[in-house]
Order: sequence, then C-alpha cells, then structure tokens
Amino acid sequence: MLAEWQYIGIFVALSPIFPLAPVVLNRLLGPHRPNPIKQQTYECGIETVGDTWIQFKVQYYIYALVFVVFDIEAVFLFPIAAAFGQLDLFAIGAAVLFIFLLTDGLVYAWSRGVLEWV
Amino acid sequence: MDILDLLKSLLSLSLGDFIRRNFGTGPGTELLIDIGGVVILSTFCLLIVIFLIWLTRKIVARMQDRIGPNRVGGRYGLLQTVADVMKLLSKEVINPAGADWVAFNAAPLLIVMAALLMWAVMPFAPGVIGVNLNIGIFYILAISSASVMIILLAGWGSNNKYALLGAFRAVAQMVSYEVPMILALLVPIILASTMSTEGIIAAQTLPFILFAPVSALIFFISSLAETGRTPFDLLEAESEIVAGFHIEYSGMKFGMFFLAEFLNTLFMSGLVVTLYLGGYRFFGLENWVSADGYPYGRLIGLIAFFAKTFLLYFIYDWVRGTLPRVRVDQILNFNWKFLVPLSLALVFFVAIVDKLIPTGTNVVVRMTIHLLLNILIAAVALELLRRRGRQNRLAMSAGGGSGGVEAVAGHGGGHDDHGHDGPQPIEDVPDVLDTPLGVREPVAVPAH
Amino acid sequence: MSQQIIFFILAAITLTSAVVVVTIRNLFHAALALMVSFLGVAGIYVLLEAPFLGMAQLLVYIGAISILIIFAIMMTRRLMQTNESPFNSQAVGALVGAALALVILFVVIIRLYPMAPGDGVGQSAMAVDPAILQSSVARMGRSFVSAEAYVLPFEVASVLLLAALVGSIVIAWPRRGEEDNQ
Amino acid sequence: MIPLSWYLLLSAALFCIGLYGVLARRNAIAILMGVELMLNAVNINLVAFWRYLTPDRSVGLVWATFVLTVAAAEAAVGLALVISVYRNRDSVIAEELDTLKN
Repeated sequence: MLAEWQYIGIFVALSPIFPLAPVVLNRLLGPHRPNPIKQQTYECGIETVGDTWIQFKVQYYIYALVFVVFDIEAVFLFPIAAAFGQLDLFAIGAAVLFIFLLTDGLVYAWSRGVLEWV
Repeated sequence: MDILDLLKSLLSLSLGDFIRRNFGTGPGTELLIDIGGVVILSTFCLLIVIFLIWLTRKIVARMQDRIGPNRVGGRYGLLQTVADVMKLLSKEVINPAGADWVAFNAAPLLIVMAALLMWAVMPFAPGVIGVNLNIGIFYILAISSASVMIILLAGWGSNNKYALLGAFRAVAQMVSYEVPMILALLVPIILASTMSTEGIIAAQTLPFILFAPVSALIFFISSLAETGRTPFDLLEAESEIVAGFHIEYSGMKFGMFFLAEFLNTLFMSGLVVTLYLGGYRFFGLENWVSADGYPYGRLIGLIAFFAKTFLLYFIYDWVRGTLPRVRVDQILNFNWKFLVPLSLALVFFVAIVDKLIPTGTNVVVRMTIHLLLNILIAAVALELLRRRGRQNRLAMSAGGGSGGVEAVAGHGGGHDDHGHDGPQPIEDVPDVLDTPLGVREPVAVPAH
Repeated sequence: MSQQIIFFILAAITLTSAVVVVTIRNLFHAALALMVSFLGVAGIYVLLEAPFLGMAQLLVYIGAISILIIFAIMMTRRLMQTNESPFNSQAVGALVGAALALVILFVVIIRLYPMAPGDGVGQSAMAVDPAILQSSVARMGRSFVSAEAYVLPFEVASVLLLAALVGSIVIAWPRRGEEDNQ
Repeated sequence: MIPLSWYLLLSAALFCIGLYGVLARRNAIAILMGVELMLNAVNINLVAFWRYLTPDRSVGLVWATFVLTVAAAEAAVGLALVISVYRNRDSVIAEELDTLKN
C-alpha cells in the first residue's frame, strides 16, 4: 500500500518544480523596476477607494454550508459504493435512508429560501 | 542492455519493465522508476497544454468565422503558443501594493500542483498509469476540492476588490457544482463496485455511458462549471469583474493559472472518457501482447484513449464557442434546484434498481434496465422543468405574479426570477456595508 | 528508516503550523497555517496506511471547513485590524495548563508504550496481509451499513448533519428586518 | 518501523497546542480553530491504534470518520454562531460576550 503512495509522495515533492521553474525564469528574464504607481491595485483606472477586505453576504456562507454537508456525505457514501457488490438489500436501504435524510436538509434550505440568489 | 530491447520497450510503453529487467528489482529501482514516471508525466502534461491552447484558439476561431493563429510558425500558426510563452517570460513580475505575499505567490504554484497531481491516477493505457490507487476517484475528488481553496487564496492575496469578488463567485460556483459532481461520480462507482480508475475501466465491458447517460451528462455539466469554462465562466467574466481572481497576476504567474485551466479541462475530458466511455478500451486490442512478450497493445490503448479524450475536448471547446455566459443567479439556481435534486434521485434509484437485478444477469439485460431507468428519470425531470417554465412564463405575462405554484418542491422562484416583482416570502437585503463599488452582484447579461 | 524520516518531516510540519495557528495575530494566516497542519495530518494518515481517511481529511478540512472558516473571517473582517493582543487575560495560565497536560500525557505514553523502534507489539505496525489493508475501505463501507455493525451511528451521523445544516441556517440566516436595526 | 508511541506523542502534542489555542485566544474563530486541532489529534490516535492493534477490522476507521463528521458539524454551527453574534453584537471576542453574566 505504501509503495503505491510512494509515487504520490514523490509527485507531491517534485511537482512544485514544474510551476516554480517558469516563474523563477520569468523573474530572471523579465525586467524588474517596481514603482508605487505600477504597484497600485488595478481598478478600472480610478484610484482605489476604501479597504479591499470588505464584507460579504451571508449567502456565500450558506452555500459553503450545504456543500460541507454533502462533502461529508461523500465520505460516507464512497466506501459504501465501493463495497456495493457485497451489500444486501438492508444495507442499500440504510444508505438510501442516509441520502433521504440529507435530502431533507436540502428541502429545508430550499423552503427557507436560502438557495435563492439575490 | 540491448538497443533493440530498449526500442521495443519504448514502443510498447513498458519502459519500467525494461529498467526492472536490466537493473534488477529492488526499492532503489522502484524509486528510480517512480521519479522517472513523475517527471515524464508532468513534462508531458505541461507540453500538451502548449498544443491544447493552440487547438482551442483554432477551434473557437473557426466557430466564430475567423482564422485564428496564422502567422508564427507557418500558415497554421503552430508556434503561436510558444511565442506567447516567450512573451509571458519576458514580462515584468509585479507584486501589487498591499498584497498578502504568502497567499499571492503560493496560489499560482499550488494551482498547477493540484492540476498536475490529479493526473497521477489517470489510466492512459493498460499498465500505463502513474499509480493505480484503490481509492483513485476519491483521490481526484479530494485534490480537485482543494483547488477551490487555492482560488480563494489568490483572490484574497491580491488585495483587489475585483479579485476578491471573482474568488467569491468562483468558490460559490465551484462549491455548488461539486455536489452534483460527487453524486454523479457515485453512479459509475456503484456500477463497477470499485473506486480505482483501472477497475472502473475493467468493469466496462459495455461503456457506462449506456448504463448511465444522465450521470454522464450531470458530470459533464458540473465539470464545465468546475473548470470555469463557458457558459459558467463567471469567475473570470471579463466584462463584469475584469478578469476575476487572477486580475493582479502578471507574467508567468498569470500563465500558471492559464495552464491549470487547460490542464484541468483536458483532465476532465480524460475522466469522462475513463468513467463513461471505456477509457483506453478498444475492442480488446489494447491487451494485445506480441509473441516475444512486448505489450504493443498498450500503444493502441494509448491512441484510443487520446482519440476519445480529444473528441471530448472538442466538445468542451464546442460548448465554449457556442453558448453565451449565464447569470450568476441562473447558474446557482440551475445547480441547486435542478442538478442536485436530479442527481440525488438518480443515485437513489440506481442504487435500488441495481441491487434488485439478480447477480449473474446478462450484461446487456442489465444495461437495458439501467438505460430505461435513466430515460424515465430524464423524462420526468424534463416534464417537471417544462411545467415549471410554463408557470413562470404565465406568471411573467400576468405581470407581477408571485411565481405560481411550485412544481417540484418547496417554494421560491424557478429558474428564472423575473416574475418576482411582488413581495417575496423571504426578502433579504444583501448583508453588505457601504462600499464605493458596492458588492451586489451585477446582473447584466453579458454582451457576448 | 525512510518511513521514520517521513514521519519526522510530517510531524514537524503539523506541529510547527499548529503552533503558528494558535500564536499568530493575523487570523487569515492562522487559517492558512491550519490548512498546512491538516495537510500534515493527512500525510500521517497515509503513512498509517489509511489513505482513504487522508483523502477524506483533504476533502472535508481543506475543501470545505477551511472555506467556512475563511468566509467567517471575511464576514467579521472589520474587527480584525486592531492592534490588540490576540490572547486573552488567561493566556499565561493557559500556557502553563497546556504544558502541564503535555507533560502528563508524555509521561503516561512513555510509561505505557515502548519508545524504541523494534519488532515487538507497539514497536512497529502490525504485520498484515497487504490485501487486508487494500480492502479496508470496502470493509469500512460495509460496516457502515450492516445491521450488526455501525448502521445506527451511521444514521445518527446523518441526523447530526441534518441538524447542523438546519441549525446553521436558522442561526446564520438573517431574520426579516434584522438588518434595519444594524 | 515507527513505534506506536511516536504517533501518540505527536497526537498529544497537537492536542495540547489546540488546547492552548482554545484557552488563550480571544477571537471566537481562533478558538474554533483550536478545537479543530484537538479533534485532529484525537483522529490521529484512533487511526494509529487501528493500524497497530486491529488493522483487520474497521472500527478505528469508522469512528475516525464519525469524528470527522462531528468536527464538520461543529465547525458549521460554531461559525454560524460567530457570524450571528457578530451581526447582533458587533464583536467576535469571546470574553466580551457575557450578556448572561449580568
């Protein structure tokens, strides 16, 4: 098992080189004369007003929230799907009940109108 | 060491076996083969992108009645991308004022790393795969979900309102479309009873697209959104938020985002081929082993895989050249109110029906049952959609109606909220402070 | 030997970034360090031959929980730019308490389990057939849904998730007219 | 060839760092991060014991997955609380949220 993951480990260790090489090459080949005007934040030609780190709608949080729930669901359902051939009907019923309960969550979110983009 | 042996091994894509034959088997040799495999795979991925960019520009240009690249490198402009790379290399690297140095510089590296790492489990031909993990699909899912985080990193690090806005849209969109993607992926795993990519190909005596066309379609649509391509290219909508999360990047750092996008698109084409179109399978020819023990069939498998993958890639480009960009509310509503319920229902019924088919049933019979089930689900879904659309149209023409009765479940708008002139059940004022630009999402329909 | 080196690298990554998480003032950087720490833990899982859990760690923590954390940081951003200390008044006591707990745990662990690598029980991972480890994911999936194993906790987990989803929406979603008083 | 105790020590250290974060940080989000570190430490223990004592059964993996679930649910509700409290009280400093005290 570890022999397989050795490949992934080497991949993780080596893969930064491939994006790093062109970026470093760019830094070496390209000019480098920074000045304050050049480094200004780009905003359609007008000067930046205010802080960038403005606040955002709670909507984004809700989407991430629903996603978290379905992500966990994936962690449970993928092993079950991988063992699908060895399962009996009771087991499928349990998995289906699991999906059904999560669907309830989606239905609730829908009926509360939180999935509505404003 | 034998030159003929080496050449035959090269031609039959079994260089690893050649090394093992000549240098013996041991942990050192395996390490060497692994490192070589990583380098070859990564280099191949980076080089093919150069070709992909040229290909996309040519295809999209032809669809838009243009010629596309036609100067650099002969009349087909073959060297256009190389020239572009040269140009990017000679650009100045700008670190915008007030940027978060760590996040700003880590993001372009990490996004390419994530795009490369996914290729580790892509089966190119029998035995030609980085590593055949027994949780291959889950691995792909994990890596691709990490790339959402990287985009957020880039948007935050840039210290730019457009970048942050683009990153937020990107995250909302990618996070949303990951749900139907996860659920659609469950179907081939259920059918094959394994998560390994090679195992799924081995299970496809008939391609899974015949078993699960709806799952394939859902996966295709959500992969469009995951890679941020038209019609879901809101995250870099040039006409609205300038360029999205990578607006402040210049030179090769920008190039890295570009590279990752193309790499991901090709990967998604390859994944669709692997999951639904039989991968490298080509009528059994891919397993052909010559009399002297060289598996030349691998070359056939490789050609079959890339033929299918580029066909899929052409479809991605076709979509890109044809469809306009959709609005952000349409994207999210389409996902949460159509794709997710549909894929939930699909997994629900596929799991039950597949279990009810007795084991040992002829594969064609099994395929037919699944196909009928898929057609039934698709028909019901389309009928519901049609009714919903009609209600919305009626509500719109009545003027200021409140959207009519819901056809599927719950309440709230349909796929199109124009009808909601009256008070909504839950009205919400965006949770924002006064900012000069305002962070409400623009809802203009793009010009192109 | 090489496994030990990898273990030390992963442990160093995990612990260093964990220390950064609890000490750094910039909350965004704390979240980034937290992600690095999670990555280190995922590596530890892979080293323990539970790669499925490592990938689940990546999927859930990096892909989902980190996004929640960063969104929350973003939404409460206005207060982050103070120059106040990131620690509260009981920081010194907390440090002493945590250090004490660490010492006690270390003593207990060292007393109970052998420290030196070797072949005995607890000195190296139990030798099992690789096929058993390969099939551990499928076995896990089976025990989630089999009546004599964990089907009840499995359904309870689903109810927990449902409750978390509904509860979070109730808590976070602004009630009508609430913004007006802000 | 790694002894079990090394994993346990790593987990103990991670747990205590998380504990310190929970006890010492002012910001509620930072406190939640500390809790996540502690839950991770627990999971390392579970998986290490699974691998060293019962690799042929699935008990350790299953419960580690449940801990993952609980961690996600905790983070979701906790951060929702933080956002809600911030909206109502304009503060995410845990010490200042003492309405019940008076």
